[in-house]
Order: sequence, then C-alpha cells, then structure tokens
Amino acid sequence: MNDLLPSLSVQLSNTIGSLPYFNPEIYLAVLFLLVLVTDLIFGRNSAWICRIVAVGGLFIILFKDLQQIGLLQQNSGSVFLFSNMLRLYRTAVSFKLIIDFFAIILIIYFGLDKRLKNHAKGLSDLYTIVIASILGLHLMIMAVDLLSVYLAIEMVSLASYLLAAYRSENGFSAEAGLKYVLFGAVASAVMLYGISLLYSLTGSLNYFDGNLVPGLIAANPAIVSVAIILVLVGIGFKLSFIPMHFWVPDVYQGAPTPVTAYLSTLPKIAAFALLINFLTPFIFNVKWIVFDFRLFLSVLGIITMIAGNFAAVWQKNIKRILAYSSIGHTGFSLMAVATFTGQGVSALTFYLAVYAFANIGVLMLASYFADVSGAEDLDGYKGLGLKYPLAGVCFVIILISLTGLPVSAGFNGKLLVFSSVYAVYEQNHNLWLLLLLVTGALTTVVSLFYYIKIPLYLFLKKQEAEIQFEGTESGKWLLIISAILAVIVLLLGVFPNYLVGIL
Amino acid sequence: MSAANILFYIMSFIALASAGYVAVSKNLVRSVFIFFVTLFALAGLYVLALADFVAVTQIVVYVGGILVLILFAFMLSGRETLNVLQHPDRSVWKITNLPALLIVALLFIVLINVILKTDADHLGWISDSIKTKNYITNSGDMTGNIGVNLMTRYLLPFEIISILLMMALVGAAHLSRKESVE
Amino acid sequence: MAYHALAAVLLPLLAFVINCFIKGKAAGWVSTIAILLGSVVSIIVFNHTFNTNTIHVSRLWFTIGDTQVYAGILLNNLSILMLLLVNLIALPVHIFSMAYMGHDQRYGRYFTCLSLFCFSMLALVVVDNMVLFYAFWELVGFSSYLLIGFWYKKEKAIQANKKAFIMNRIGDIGLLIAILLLYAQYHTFDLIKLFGQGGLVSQSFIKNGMWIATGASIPAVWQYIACGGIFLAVCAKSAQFPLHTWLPDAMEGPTSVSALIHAATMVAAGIFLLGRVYPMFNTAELDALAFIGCFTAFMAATIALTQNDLKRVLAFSTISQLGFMVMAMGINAYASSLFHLVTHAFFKCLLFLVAGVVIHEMQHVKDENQLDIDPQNILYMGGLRKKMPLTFIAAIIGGAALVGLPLTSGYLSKDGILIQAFEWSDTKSVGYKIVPIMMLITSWLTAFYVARLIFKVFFGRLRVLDVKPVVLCHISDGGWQYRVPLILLSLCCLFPVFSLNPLLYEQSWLFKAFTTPDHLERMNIYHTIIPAGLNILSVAVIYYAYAVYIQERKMLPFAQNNWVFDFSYNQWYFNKAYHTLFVKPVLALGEGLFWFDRKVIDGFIQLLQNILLWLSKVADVMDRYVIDGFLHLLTAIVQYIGNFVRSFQTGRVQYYLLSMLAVIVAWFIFKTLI
Amino acid sequence: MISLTNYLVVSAILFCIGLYIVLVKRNAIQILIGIEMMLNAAILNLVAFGKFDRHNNGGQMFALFAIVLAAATTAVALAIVLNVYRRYKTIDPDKVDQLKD
Repeated sequence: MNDLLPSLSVQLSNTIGSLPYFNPEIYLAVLFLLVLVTDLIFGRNSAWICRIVAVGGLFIILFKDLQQIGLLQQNSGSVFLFSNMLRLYRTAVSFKLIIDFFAIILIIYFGLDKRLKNHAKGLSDLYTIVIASILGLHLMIMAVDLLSVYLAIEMVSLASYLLAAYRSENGFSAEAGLKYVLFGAVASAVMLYGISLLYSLTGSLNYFDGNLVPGLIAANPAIVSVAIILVLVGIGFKLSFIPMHFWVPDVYQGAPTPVTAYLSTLPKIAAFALLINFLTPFIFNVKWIVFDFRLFLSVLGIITMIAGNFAAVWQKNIKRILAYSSIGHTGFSLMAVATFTGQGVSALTFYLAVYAFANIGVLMLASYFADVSGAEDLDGYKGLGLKYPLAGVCFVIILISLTGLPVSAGFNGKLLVFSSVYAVYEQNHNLWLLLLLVTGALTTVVSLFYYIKIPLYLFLKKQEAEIQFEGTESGKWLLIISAILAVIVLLLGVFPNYLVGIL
Repeated sequence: MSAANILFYIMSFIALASAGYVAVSKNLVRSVFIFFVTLFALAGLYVLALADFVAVTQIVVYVGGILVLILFAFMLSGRETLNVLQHPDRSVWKITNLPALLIVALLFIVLINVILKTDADHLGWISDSIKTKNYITNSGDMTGNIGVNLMTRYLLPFEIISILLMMALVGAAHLSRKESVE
Repeated sequence: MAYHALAAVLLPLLAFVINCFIKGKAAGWVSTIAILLGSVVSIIVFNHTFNTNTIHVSRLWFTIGDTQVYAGILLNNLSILMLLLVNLIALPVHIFSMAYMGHDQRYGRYFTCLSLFCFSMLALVVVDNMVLFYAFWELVGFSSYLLIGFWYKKEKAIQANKKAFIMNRIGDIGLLIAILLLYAQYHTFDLIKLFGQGGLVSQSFIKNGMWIATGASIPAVWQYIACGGIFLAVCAKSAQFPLHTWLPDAMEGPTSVSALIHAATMVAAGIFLLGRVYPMFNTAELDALAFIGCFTAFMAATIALTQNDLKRVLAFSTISQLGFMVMAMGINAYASSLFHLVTHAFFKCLLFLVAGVVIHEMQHVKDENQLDIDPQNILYMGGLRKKMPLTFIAAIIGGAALVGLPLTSGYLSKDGILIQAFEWSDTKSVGYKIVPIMMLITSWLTAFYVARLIFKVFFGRLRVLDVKPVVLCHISDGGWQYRVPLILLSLCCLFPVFSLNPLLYEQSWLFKAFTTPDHLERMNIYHTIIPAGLNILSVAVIYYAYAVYIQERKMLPFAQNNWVFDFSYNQWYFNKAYHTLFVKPVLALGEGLFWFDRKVIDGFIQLLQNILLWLSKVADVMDRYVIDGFLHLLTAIVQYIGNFVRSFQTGRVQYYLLSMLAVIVAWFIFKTLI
Repeated sequence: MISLTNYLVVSAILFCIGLYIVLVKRNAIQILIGIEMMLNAAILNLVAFGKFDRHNNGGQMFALFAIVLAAATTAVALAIVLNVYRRYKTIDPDKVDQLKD
C-alpha cells in the first residue's frame, strides 16, 4: 500500500530510542499542561499557584538537564534524536542549563514587578506562555533540521510577541507588540523563503548529515549565498545584530520590564546555540568555500559592536540604554562565535551566562527604581543612589560587570572571549579577527561612557524636586534577588572556575 | 505545450495578477477578497505540483481560517476604522513609496538573476531522485504517505506544533479578552 | 611574612566594608586605625624581609583554556618598599583628613572611598600576576574617580573626574594590550616567571625583525606595541606627556586626596609599573622613555612658573618630578628613580598638606568676611608665615626638598638622577646631552617656582587686604590633626631618614638596596661638580625670585615692615658680596658694569622669563587644543556614529523593515558585483 | 512537465509583491496580508521541489507546518493589532510611533 511501510519499524524504534534523551523537554511539555490546567482550575487567583508550579517544575527540569550530562558521556558526547531533527551534545546541555536557570529567576521576577502585577487580567497566562517558550528555546538549542529550526524560532517568537504585548491596557506595550510582531513576521517570512531556496537546491532539510551541505557546494554559489543570507535574517532577528536590530530599542522600552529582561537574555542565548549549530557543518566541511562565514560574522560583529555601543551613549531612557548595550553585547558575542573553536564556544557560554546574570540584575533594579520612584529616565535617577544605597551599590557592581571591568564576572567573560579569539588569530593571522579584537577593546571603552552615566546620576547628581517615594513588599524581594545577583557577579569575578566547571 | 503547462500559466497569471491588485488597490475590503483569489490560485498551483493535501490545507486553513480571522478583525475594530481605511490618504504611486519600490525592484532583480543562473531542473539531487524513482507521480496516493510521515519522521514537529498552537491560543485569547474582568 | 603583607593589604578593605555599614564620625577612626595597624604590620614586614630574599606565595585561581592563572603575593624589595611607603603616606593623610573633612556632610563616604583606594593601591603593589595587577590598576583608577569627584556638586569636579577617568582608560587599554601580548608570547601572567631574574622576558630577544622567546616567535613589531602599551599606561597613570592633563584638573578633589593620590601614591603606580616590567625594555625604548620623561619634566616646570592656583603649581611640579623619575628609568638609573619616588612621595605629600592647611585657613577667612575670592589663589595670600609658623617651616622643608637643597632627602635623590643623567649622556652621542641639560634647567626652574610659591604665600603681606581693607583674620596652624602629619612628614623629608651622609646619595640604604655594589664608586668629576653647581645656581635662582617678588614690593609705600626691611637688608648684603667677589676686581668698569648688570643681565633674565612664559603658553595651548581636541574629536566620532545609528529609529516599523532590506539588498548586490 | 524554474520565478515575483505590500501599506492588516504572500511564495517553492522528495516528503511537510504556523502567527498578530487599535484608535503602523529615539 505504501512505500514507507518497510521503514516504519526502523522509524518507530528511532523515535522510541530518542525518548530517554528527550526527558527535560517531555517534562517541560507536561509542565506546560500542568500550568495551563492550574490556570483553568483556579481561575482568577491562580497566578501565585501557577508561579509555584512553574518554578518547582523548572527545578526538576534543571535536574533532568544535569542528568543528561552523564547520559551523554556514555554515548560519545553527541546523539541525534527523532530522525535527526535534534542533536543533543555537551554544549547544548550547557545552554539548556543556562536557559532553565535564568528562566527560574525570571519567573520569580515576573511576579515581583509592580506594573506587571497590577495587570488586570492576571499573570497566570504569562507563566503558561513562558513555559511553552522555554520548550521552544530547548528545541532551538538542539535543532539541526531546518524544519525544527523554523518551528523552534517561531515558537519562541510567538511567545515573545505575546509577552511584549502582554500588558494590553498599556499603550506602549501594545505598540511594542505591534512592532515586534510585524518585524518578526517579516523576518520569519524572509527566513522561510531562504529555507525554501535551500531546500530547492538540495532536496534536504537536515544540515547535519543530510544532503544539504554537499548539495549547496554543488549548486550555483550566487543563489546559495542569497539563500543563506535570507536564512541568517531569521536567526539574526533573534540575535538582533545589525541590521536586524531595529526592533530592539523600541520593543525593549515598550515591553514590561521583566519581559525586557526575558527578551534580552533567553532567546538571544538560545539563538547563539542555534547559530553555532547552523554553522558547524559548514565550517567543518573543507570543500565549503562559497560563503566565508568568518568574514561575514566578523563584519557583522564589528558593525554591531560599534553601532550598539555608540548609539547607547546618547540615550536617556534606562531601558533604551540597555537595549542598545545588549546589541553591543551581541556583537561582542559574535566575536566568540567567529573563532569556530571549542575554546571560543566555551568562552561564549560563559560570557552569555554572565551577561544574563548582569542584564537580569540590572533590569530588576530598573524595575525596583521604577516601582519606588517611577523613574524610567536617567533624569529620574538623580540622587536615588543616596536614598537607596544598597540598590545603588548593586547597580554599580552589575554595571561594572556589564562594562567588563575587573574584578567582576564580566571582566572574566571578556577576557575569555578575547583570549579565545587571540588564540585563533595567533594561528591564522586573520586580519578580521584582529579588527574584531581592536573593535572589542575600543567599544568596551565606549561602553564605559554610558554605563558610567548611571552611577553618575544615581550618586553624583541631586534631585531637584522632592518626589514621593514608596516602598513595597515586592520591591524588597526585588532588591534581595538583585543583591544576590550582584554578589554572584562579584564572586564569579573572583572564582570564575565554578561556572566554567558547570558549563 | 502540455495541458499542465497551460494550466500552470493561467494559474500563475491569476495568482500574480490578483496579488498585484492587492498591492495597488486602495479599497481595503476589496483587496482582502481579491486575496482569496490569490490563495485559490496558489492552491491550484500546489495541485499542479502534485501536492493535493497541501492545497486542501491551504484552502481550509488560509481561506477558512486566516482570512475569516482578518475579516473578523475588521469587524471588531469597529466601523470607523473601515471608514477611515476606505479612503487611504496615500496612493500607491506616491513619491514616498519610491524607496520601497526601488528596494523591492532591486531585490527582484537579484532574485531573478540568481534563479536564472541556477539550472533548477538539472540540479544534482533532482537527477538522483529521478534515477531512484523518488518522485511523486500523478497516480500516487500521497495522503497516506503524509500520514505515515507525520507519525514517524515528523512526529516531533507534529507534537511541538500542538503545544505551539495551544500557547498561541492562550496568548491571543488573553490579549483580546476584555479587561473588565472584575 | 606573606600573610603579614596580606593583612596589611586587607585592613583597609575591612575598613571599607565596615564603613559601608556605619554612619557618622566613626568612619574616620575606623579607616585611620586600619591604616595605622597596616603601617605597623608593614614596618614589621619591611624589617624582616627588605634586602633578603623574594617571597612568593600563590594559589591556583582559575583556568583559561590550558593556562592556569594563579593568584598570590609577591614580596621583593620593590613591593615591600611600596607597601611601606603607601602606608606611611596614607597614615598622616588619614589623620589630616579627620580634621580637614570634619565639617563635610559626607564625611563617612569620604573615608569609605579613601579606604577603598588604599586597599586597591596596596593590593596593586603586592600582587604577583598581570591579571590581578590589571584588576587593581583599574580599581585604583575607579576609586580615584570617586575621590576626585567627591565634591560632585561642583561642575568642575565632575568634569575633572570624567577627564581623569577617560585619560586613565586610555592608559588601561595600553596596559591590557601589553598584558595580552605578553601572555600571547610567554603564556603566563606570572610576574616572577616573566620579569624575575633569568625570567622569560630576559631570555627573549629581537632578531631579524622577529621577537623570539622560548618556543615562540612573532614579528618584532608586537614587542614595540607591548612596550608602547606599557608606555601609554605609565603616561596615563603617572601623568606624563601627552596624557598629563588630567592631573592638574584632578586638583578639584579635596586637598587631602590630592596629597595622597595625585602626589604620592596613585601617580607612583606608573613608575611602579615601570619598575615591575623593567626587563622588558631594550635600549631604544629606554631612550624614548628618557626623552618623554625629560620633556615632561621641563614642560611641567615651565607651566608651573606662571600658575596662580596653589594646588596647580604643586600639581605641575608633581608632573615635573614624575618626569624626573621616568627619565631616570630611561637612563638606567633604576635605583635613583625609585629613590626619588620615595623621597618625592614624602615631600610632595607634605607640600600638599601644607597647601591644604593654607587653603583651609583662606577659606576660613573668606567665609568669615564674605569675600569673593578664590581661596586657592596665591595672589590673595601672603604673610602667612607669622600666623602659621609650623606650616611655614613645613613648607620650607618641603620646598627645599623639592628643589633639592642639601640636607634634604630631595638632594640625595634628585642630584643622584642628574649625575647619572650626565654619565649616561657621556656614553651616547652628543645629541643626548640635551637630556641632562634640560634636566638641569628644569631643576633651576623648580627652584624658581618653589621660591615664588613660598614667597607669595608666606612672605609679603596678606593681599586679601587689597580686596577689603579690614578683614577678620583668625588664622592658625590648626589642631593636632594638622600638626602631627606635618611634623611627621617634615621629619621624613630630611636626610637622616635615608642616609647618614647628607651629601652622598650612593650611601643611602635605599639606593643600595636596588643596585649592585660595583655601582658605588665615585667615578668622575660629575659627582662633585653637578651637586655643587646645581645647588649654587639654585640658590641664585631663589634669590632672583626673591628679587622679583619681594624687592618689587619695597617700592610700595606701606610695605615697609620690619621683615621686609630685614630682607632688603639681606639683599643688599648679597649685592655687596656679589660686588666684593666679582665686581671689585673690575672696578674700572664701575658704574658701567653696574649698568650692564642692570640692563643686560636683567634684560637677559627678562628675556629668559619671556621665553619661558611663551613656552608655558605653548604647552597650555597644546594641552587645550591638541590633547583636549583629540578627546573632542573622539567624542565627535562617537556622536556622529551614534546619531547615525539612531537616525534609523524613527519609531515607524515599516521604515525599519525598509532599512533592513536595503542593507540586505546592498549586500546582495555587493556580493554579485564582486 | 512544468519547469521548476517557472515555479521559482513565480514564487520570486510573489515574494516581491508581498514585500512591497509590507513596505508601503499604511494598515497593519494589509501588512499581514503581504506577509502571508511572502509565506506563500516560500510554500510554493517547497511544494514544487517537494515533488522530487517522495520518501522524506520534506517539502510538503514543511509546507503544511508553515501554513499552520502562519495561522498561529496571524492570530497572535491580529490580537495585538486589535489591542493597538484600542489604545491608538488607528492601525496605521506609521502613526503608532510613540517609541522612538
């Protein structure tokens, strides 16, 4: 009856064999349903129950991630799952650990932000969406098939649109959502077109062991590079490098602050894993000369670093500053990707983890200040550091880390990236890598100009008008968590080995 | 020139012409309905490419789902939008559209250029698949094939997309819900 | 002993942490006691380990790739000396600050920052690897940033700390590049392995345009870049040309901070860095160093001649003296350089504290009488000698040491540098003679401006009276917190602290500790002629300053005070001696010679003064337009690019899409064209 | 037999028309229609070449998933557009520009 029947048993056993390696994701799916059901059962008052369920579930998933390390060691370090849809390997597990860990912090954070908490329609739907997006992020990290890549990116994007527009009673939030969804939908359509071209040229969707790379080598180079760039547009939308960065400042500013913390860290981190996955088969194919990825990434990295950091200098809104600076950080991370070495990848994971620590911390503090004094612009920050010394000091510590000054985790991250790039440069004396190094060093200095502005306003400027300050219970928790993050950032500055050991 | 070819040209002409009309039309509602035509024509093209199931899905999901959704959106956003939108203040050939036109034209030239440079009918993998009889014939029943594939090779995406749809449903419902829950 | 040193380093940190949590006056005591204990501990460390073997304790810190980075403490003569020095300078400054900052609203914060600074400086001194060194180098910059901008309500203070920070960042990039290059070449961050005796650096060499080390060779240009990076770092931290402009501006901070940071410790970090990485430099690079130092010293001295702000004069003299040290490093006078570093730290700190007292009292006068004057302007001062005798004596001692008059510590160190400069130039071609000669001139200029400063401030009459004829004037030396530091530091500026022989620098213990014994012979005539000539002429210059600033005043009718008269008497006496010695034998020329003396010599001196004035103006213009202009240019570039990027953020999503597609299409077209 | 180049050309034209709609229409819903056209262009490619991939059936499967995803995206996008309409009383993305530099 069907010509697929002979292979059916093989396919089925492949699927069943994949399940043990898919534990965290299965748990995530179950968790998604659990949160959804909790939401439905408990109705309006379900937000805190959903939160507890989500956090508890994520802890279990974190544990399951850790189990995968041992599982992988028995299996030569790399397994393909579900008919080569996914690839599980050591770095993917590291990325998953980072994602899940920060997801826990973020979920706690969502419930602490005053504005988000006052959202009339409740937060329980938010947790449902976040859990689903984490599943998408996991897939993004492991995807090696264009179909799973597209699906994962769409899943994360959809969740992000929803989160950005979540505060539907707020005009900014809606506007951010609109811009995000239009930009994102166009980017994904462009990417899909690129994928369709790649498929047309090779008849394969799997770039790890399918016919994709050899097929592309055989095809006309012009159309291949067009198709690859179109695909990179989709990935770039998630990474937000130049010129796919236009949505970033507006969306980061308009979205609720905790959502900004989410958008600026998790999807970006996962997208780096995706990028590495996407590049690997091309890089390690010696016949691949059609498209020079290193050149491409270097140019992008340089432009992104310069544009992000230079534009950030002229911002007044704290979230816009962080938005542009996050573009700059993307450029810096691209530098680590451009090495194409194991050392570079481990430097990247460290850097991204540290970046996530600092960025979430900094946005938590922004939330805190917005809660207690309504300040969102630098002008509103005047003198706040003296009123709230602990928050101010934490802010400074985290900013030091973001800048990359010693002794902070950010410094170690930058050092690792620099040394990994230099190690490669030493071998091949590629001019672009040198330029990357130089730009990285220069923009680090430039970044100081705007990062230093925040402590300047916090401590050294005086508030002209007395404004009403109010403390809240959730504000206290925000402060505690961000203080912990600041301490972690400092500790990782002194003992980076602990994090390197885990990742 | 075979009948299939002629049909192809007719279908593509309808699809492209109606798409072009959507692009230049000033009347919003009319352009939505013309978009129906584009989608139907495209479904026809899918059938010509021997993808019956995709064509049916296209009609069910797009025409039955998406377009209806779009029309609903119009209704929900109130009559006054429709009125406002009935009289768009910008004509298609306005000077402000020139950059967009230029960019799109350039992109089009690039795309056509690279497509024509590629001999699509004689790509390596296509010759291989013709050799190994790995292509779809007019008589083959592809629906069963799709069913088997969905449950085996594409099981993961199939399951994942269910969660995705669930999430989209939750989110979209949340966003469009009225605020006055109290 | 390593743990003792660690304790000395960590005590200020402890004070910093405690001060973060307490409020009020206790902060001052906490910090001061921490420094006091630290000083005691460091004296113990010093006694036990100075001039014995090197102590190096380290633990594994973290791993980058295959390289393990250790963290630890390295105690050799250099670091022990610096450890002691920083503590000893910080102690009086802390005591001084307790009174000086006593009325400031943010007293607690001041000491918190001061402790942080002391901690980072002490840690910088004892760490054993480049990574930590860089970390504390940054921290020193950061804490000084906090202190310079301490009076953040003053717009100038904000500008100054921004400038200092940016300038220092430029140096930091240099250091970072140098460290990375050294790591790339030698695969270690460890200072001992790199720069120790027979270390990796001493084994590497440049040959055929390649920089060859054990197991690696890269083009020689990298060595130059690494050295250039270090130069840059030194120039920024130690305020050498062309990165010196931040230091005078940094005087916007509290004077006690200027004393500690911008005279004695932080600026010494650059010299200390030079001392640490000394084996890295080859002859050509050392020569460059010498010229930079020499030029800076000369330039700063000419600028100092015309400044009227008390602290600015001192700031420029600091730059000038740092130039001396850098030059000394460049001419291979390693020991003398460090020697001068130590002596300079004491006397410059002393002078700044003196300035602090004076300014404090002038501020007092200003507030009491509601005058609209700048309390730092020396043109309003004068005659303070009687009101504040202790301060005056301290200023005289400090000034003498700065000029390098005999019996002071400055004589020992500075003359040593000059002598060695002459010896050094003998081994080179004629052109190199310019270095010692310039230094000689600089020394005389130093004498002049120091004399001017002291005359203006302490002699004559209080010129505030010109502004308002009757003023209340409650001026004194201040409490014990002012007196004790001044006395302590004054004692440290005298020769017995360093050498029992007041005239021979070779015999000081400090010098011996850094040189090999064979260096100690008095080889040639320089050793006699230079100190003699230098000091005689210095005295002459001081006399000239006196003539210019005091004699002139005699013309004024109401300046006929006793002491003015006394001095005019002395002048006369001096003139008489001059006549007896030189003029009488040629009495035949008589009045003619006197005319000559009046017109030609004075005219010549006038000319010289004009030239110097002009030079200092040029240097000022250079500061303002070339160097600041460079910063402005950088800002402009950042602004241009930033605004270019921002110009796309119109808020219209379709415009974003259009821009994005434009870039992509441009890339396509670019790809297809090539 | 229909040449695959024809399919590619048709899809390229459709893609460009969709893009043009996206760039010039002053109405968020019309922009969504443009995006759908771009997606359909890609789907057309996938389907046309999927003909030669009987075994894996990658092209057609991808097309199916893409259609479903497009539906989901549209639903979410329309929900957001409705929200924007409630706040701004317009769905012209050009007029929704409170957030900018």
